[in-house]
Amino acid sequence: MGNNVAVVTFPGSNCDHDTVWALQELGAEVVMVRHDARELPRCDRVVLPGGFSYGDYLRAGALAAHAPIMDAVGRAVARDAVSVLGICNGFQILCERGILPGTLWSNTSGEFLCRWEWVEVATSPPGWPAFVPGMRFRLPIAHAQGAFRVHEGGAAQIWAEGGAFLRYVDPVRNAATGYSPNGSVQGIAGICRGRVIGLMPHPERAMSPVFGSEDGRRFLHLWLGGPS
Amino acid sequence: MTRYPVRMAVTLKPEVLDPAGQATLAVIKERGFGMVDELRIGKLVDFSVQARDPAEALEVAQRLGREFLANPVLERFDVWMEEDLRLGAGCDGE
Amino acid sequence: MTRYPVRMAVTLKPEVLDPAGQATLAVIKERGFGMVDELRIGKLVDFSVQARDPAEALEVAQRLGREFLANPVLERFDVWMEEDLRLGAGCDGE
Amino acid sequence: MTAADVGLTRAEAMTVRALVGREPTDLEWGLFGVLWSEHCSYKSSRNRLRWLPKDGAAVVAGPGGNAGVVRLDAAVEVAFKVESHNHPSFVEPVQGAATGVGGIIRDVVAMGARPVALMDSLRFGPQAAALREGVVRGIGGYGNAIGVPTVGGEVFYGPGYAKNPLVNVLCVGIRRPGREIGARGAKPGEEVYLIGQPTGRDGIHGASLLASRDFSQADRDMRPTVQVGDPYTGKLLMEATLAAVAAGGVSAVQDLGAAGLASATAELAVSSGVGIALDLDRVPCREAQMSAYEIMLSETQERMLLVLAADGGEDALDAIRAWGLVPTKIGVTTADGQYVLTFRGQRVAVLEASWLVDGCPLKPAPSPRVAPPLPARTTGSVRVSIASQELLAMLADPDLRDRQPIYRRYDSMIQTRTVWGPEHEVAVLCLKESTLGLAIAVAGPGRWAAVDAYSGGAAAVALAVSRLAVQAAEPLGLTDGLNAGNPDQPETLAAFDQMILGIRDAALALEVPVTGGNVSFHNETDAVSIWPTPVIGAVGRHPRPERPWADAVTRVGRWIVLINAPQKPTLAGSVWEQRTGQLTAYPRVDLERLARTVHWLRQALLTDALGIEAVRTVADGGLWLALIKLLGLDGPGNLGIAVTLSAEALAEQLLNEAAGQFVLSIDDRGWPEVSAQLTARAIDHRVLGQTVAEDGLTVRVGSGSGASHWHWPRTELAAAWRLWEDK
Ligand SMILES: Nc1ncnc2c1ncn2[C@@H]1O[C@H](COP(=O)(O)OP(=O)(O)O)[C@@H](O)[C@H]1O
Ligand SMILES: [Mg+2]
Repeated sequence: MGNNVAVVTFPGSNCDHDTVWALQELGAEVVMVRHDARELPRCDRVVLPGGFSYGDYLRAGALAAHAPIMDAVGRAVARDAVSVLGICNGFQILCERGILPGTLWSNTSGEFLCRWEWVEVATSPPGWPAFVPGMRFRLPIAHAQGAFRVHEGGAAQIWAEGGAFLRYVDPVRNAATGYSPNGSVQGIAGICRGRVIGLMPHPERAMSPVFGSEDGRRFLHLWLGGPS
Repeated sequence: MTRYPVRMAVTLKPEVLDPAGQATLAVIKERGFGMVDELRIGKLVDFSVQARDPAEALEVAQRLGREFLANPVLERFDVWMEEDLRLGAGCDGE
Repeated sequence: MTRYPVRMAVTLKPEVLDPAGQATLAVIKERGFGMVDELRIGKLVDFSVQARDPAEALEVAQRLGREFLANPVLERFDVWMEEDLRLGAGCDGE
Repeated sequence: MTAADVGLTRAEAMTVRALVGREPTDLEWGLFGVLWSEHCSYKSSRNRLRWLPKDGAAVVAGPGGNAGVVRLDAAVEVAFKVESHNHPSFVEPVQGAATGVGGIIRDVVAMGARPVALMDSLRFGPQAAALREGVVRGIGGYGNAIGVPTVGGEVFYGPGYAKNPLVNVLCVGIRRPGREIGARGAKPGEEVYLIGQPTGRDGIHGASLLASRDFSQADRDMRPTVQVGDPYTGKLLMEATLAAVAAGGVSAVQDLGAAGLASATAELAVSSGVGIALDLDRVPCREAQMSAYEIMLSETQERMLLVLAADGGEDALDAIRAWGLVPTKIGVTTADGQYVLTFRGQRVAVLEASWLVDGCPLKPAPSPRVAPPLPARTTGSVRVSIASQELLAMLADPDLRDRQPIYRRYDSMIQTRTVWGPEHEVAVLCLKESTLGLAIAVAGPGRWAAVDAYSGGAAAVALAVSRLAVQAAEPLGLTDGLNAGNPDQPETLAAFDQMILGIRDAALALEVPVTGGNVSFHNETDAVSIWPTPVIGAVGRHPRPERPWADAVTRVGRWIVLINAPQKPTLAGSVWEQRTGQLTAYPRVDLERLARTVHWLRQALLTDALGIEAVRTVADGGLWLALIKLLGLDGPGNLGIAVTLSAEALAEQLLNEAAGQFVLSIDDRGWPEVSAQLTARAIDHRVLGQTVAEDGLTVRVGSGSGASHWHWPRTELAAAWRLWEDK
């Protein structure tokens, strides 16, 4: 698979340029796509970046999920034609669209939360053996609605289907499971289904030790198919 | 003492800007809901009050609205008690 | 064509936990509202629908609820049309 | 409608009549009312602000525009300004603070600059949790959503702020040279466009009149409809404006803030030296049946005024539409300097723009502009004994405790420029556009200005510039948010003057221009006034942002050195003194020595051979808190700091807050040279102790038989300082 990546800008997206920059740092060919485009450009991968699409009014991601570009993304996913990565708001949009299961609800604190967290690969996503279970990344989170929630019994199903990709861990207290900064069910920080991945933390903000960690670079490198 | 269910609607005063309603309306109009208009988003708070009689429960609810649930600068609130409640043409959202 | 006012209540499904409601309840109980309980917070969306008749307006509203206004994973919605609406024991919040 | 209804004094009303030469219409009275309000006209302060130095090598645009602009290097210019939203935040904390953030962001955007950082400086009364939570939610809610990181700020408490909280926000933006825009470039015969949110009835007389009067119960009942912040539209507006400017054909930009369209159009006309003719029927309105008065005075947020060349503005208009906004032409610029409003086919106002903007009689400034004499000391040299428990209790003081519960609700990292964010005393940003970076700091405890406003003004500048110096950053410019009580009270105005003089003297001594700022008077409720409060924002040129200097120790065996300790330390103006309930005059900073010190420090940090490992300022909480922060509460367990102090005036040594002091950790090889350089420059310095292999902070007091010894492990210090941890 090549590394032509389309990054979608919705009105109110605000991590789009950070994401483009991060992907270019890693050598990807990046094109930016508008929310009202009816077709995806020729590309191997799509990134839905973070931000506050449509102000996150109504519910985070709810309005963007209906943008014309999401029809195109939905069709491409159905044909298994692209890999999709939703970061933060992008993850929320994928859930609202129904491309990923569950939904992202208000943090338990009721407040926006911006801080560094550790996440751990719980299950390798299909097609990305380089994300080895147990692998850890230190990444920032920055969201008000990041509590992953599902309907009753949904969590077990996600684990059973191999969709529980990333979970929060607390390496200091080293709690085995269940740590969650925001109220996510079973501490889930990211999930996958087919070639679609969504996660709340921001790898594009952790591209260099200057910014606190380069684990985001490592994460995106692996997502782009690079060797571990 | 009886437990009275109460429903409170907290809505923005009519002259106050509702950015969420505005943005939502703009999107849904574009997506096939051109017939929808004047959309505004408020809050709905359901709770129960332990009280001697409906009048006392209502008074508690109104105090709660004034002191906590509604922001008097921007919002107004309306309270319904059991006997006012009628089931709407509901749907489970699935 | 007539313009029908609609009110939609979007609430968490009964089995779904409501952390925001719980947090609010804890605070108000501390502040002298010990008699209040079972508090849950939902959304209220008011809008108008241009339609031929109430049935058509209702159908539009329900489609809107399903497609946009309620999150099917956690929420349900109920719709009221004009004839259902009764003024609650309101208060201006001041 | 009378002149009094719009807040004009009798004398001002007479001036209006004399200017206009007839009885003005209601609408015209309204325009004079808002534009001659304290908030818009700066009538009490304008002549005094002239005292501030505004020129410097790096200055591109000084005061007078929407924001000051300084040059970072050949590729980057920096626009920055502080703005207050004090009164609105008291009426409605969430929306008041949010719209304050939106307002200052638009000021920076109106200079053609992309906002890259925010800082917030907050003041509250003692029991203000609910208000504070609302303000923090408002600031985060707007900044996070619009995508501008909040990289720092400060929060202090004082009784005078109980009914007069202060919400001052600093915004910093960057632009390429050659992209300058602003209110000055309009030429006659161009087209005036309004973009953004449709105009509603919100905030009529809001920021302008509300912020121009004391805040009594009566005013609260008159409160106008509060404006609601809409960061989503704010984001579209920001992008659309920047895209329009980049597309070309835009000759002037002015944001709409206080006094809405009235102020924006009149100021733009006067700045550009043109007349303006508006057709109010074209203004898109949110509500039906709005009057001309309401349209002109509405303070609906998220609007921007653009002037486009009569031909050639098409690209700009397309750029705006691409962001989903509909540009509306509402008028034209003219050659005659006239300010003409038409509504429903009638000319409803015919004035000269300059009457509105420059016609208001200004308060004359006093002439003797020297530093005021030292106020009499009421206490200050009292020797206080101190116990370990009291020192720990100090850490939990609301003025000193950990700010994480606040700043973790702000996105401090978005835009991926933040090298150092809110957990540090100075923010460091690296720019993709330059190898140089930005250092940004705010300072200004009201406590320091409470008794001697001159001293407090000077010290705020001293601290802000010192904070840049710990990153070897050269200050490019200052922005000053001046907050005070009722300017019609002679004492208030006198203190205000002294505050400005303090800022002036420090800015001159440290050779930094003041390129803009804000004045907020009438922070006075029920006859209780705030302390005069100078909020100083400083922007500096960081030489190597990808490698900031540490502000905490990392190795055993380094010397811990204190620079510029006062000869006779005093607790005057300190948190300790505030806790005792009796504030006295904060000591005057030796500005000349500080200038030498920051100059030396910038050079010394760049000389690796001097071995300076970590450095920070001594400020609120004195040496005590500075040592704890230098230790770093999350540092390794096999590292600590041990210092020895003399037994005499121990509390004063530990807790004095005299500005201009620094603590450093220095390695063995560099120390002799550092010491020699400091001695040569007559900068006081002393070794306090060393970094050691034992966790925590150790303080030995005195020597010989009377010596005592304190030790606090990190966990104990952290538990006291991080009061929030288990909540
Ligand atoms: N304390 C001050 N020091 C220096 N300049 C100031 C100060 N206060 C206001 N100014 C300048 O006066 C002008 C008008 O300020 P202001 O009315 O606050 O602008 P706006 O409301 O448009 O944001 C600005 O250029 C500002 O920088
Ligand atoms: Mg301005």
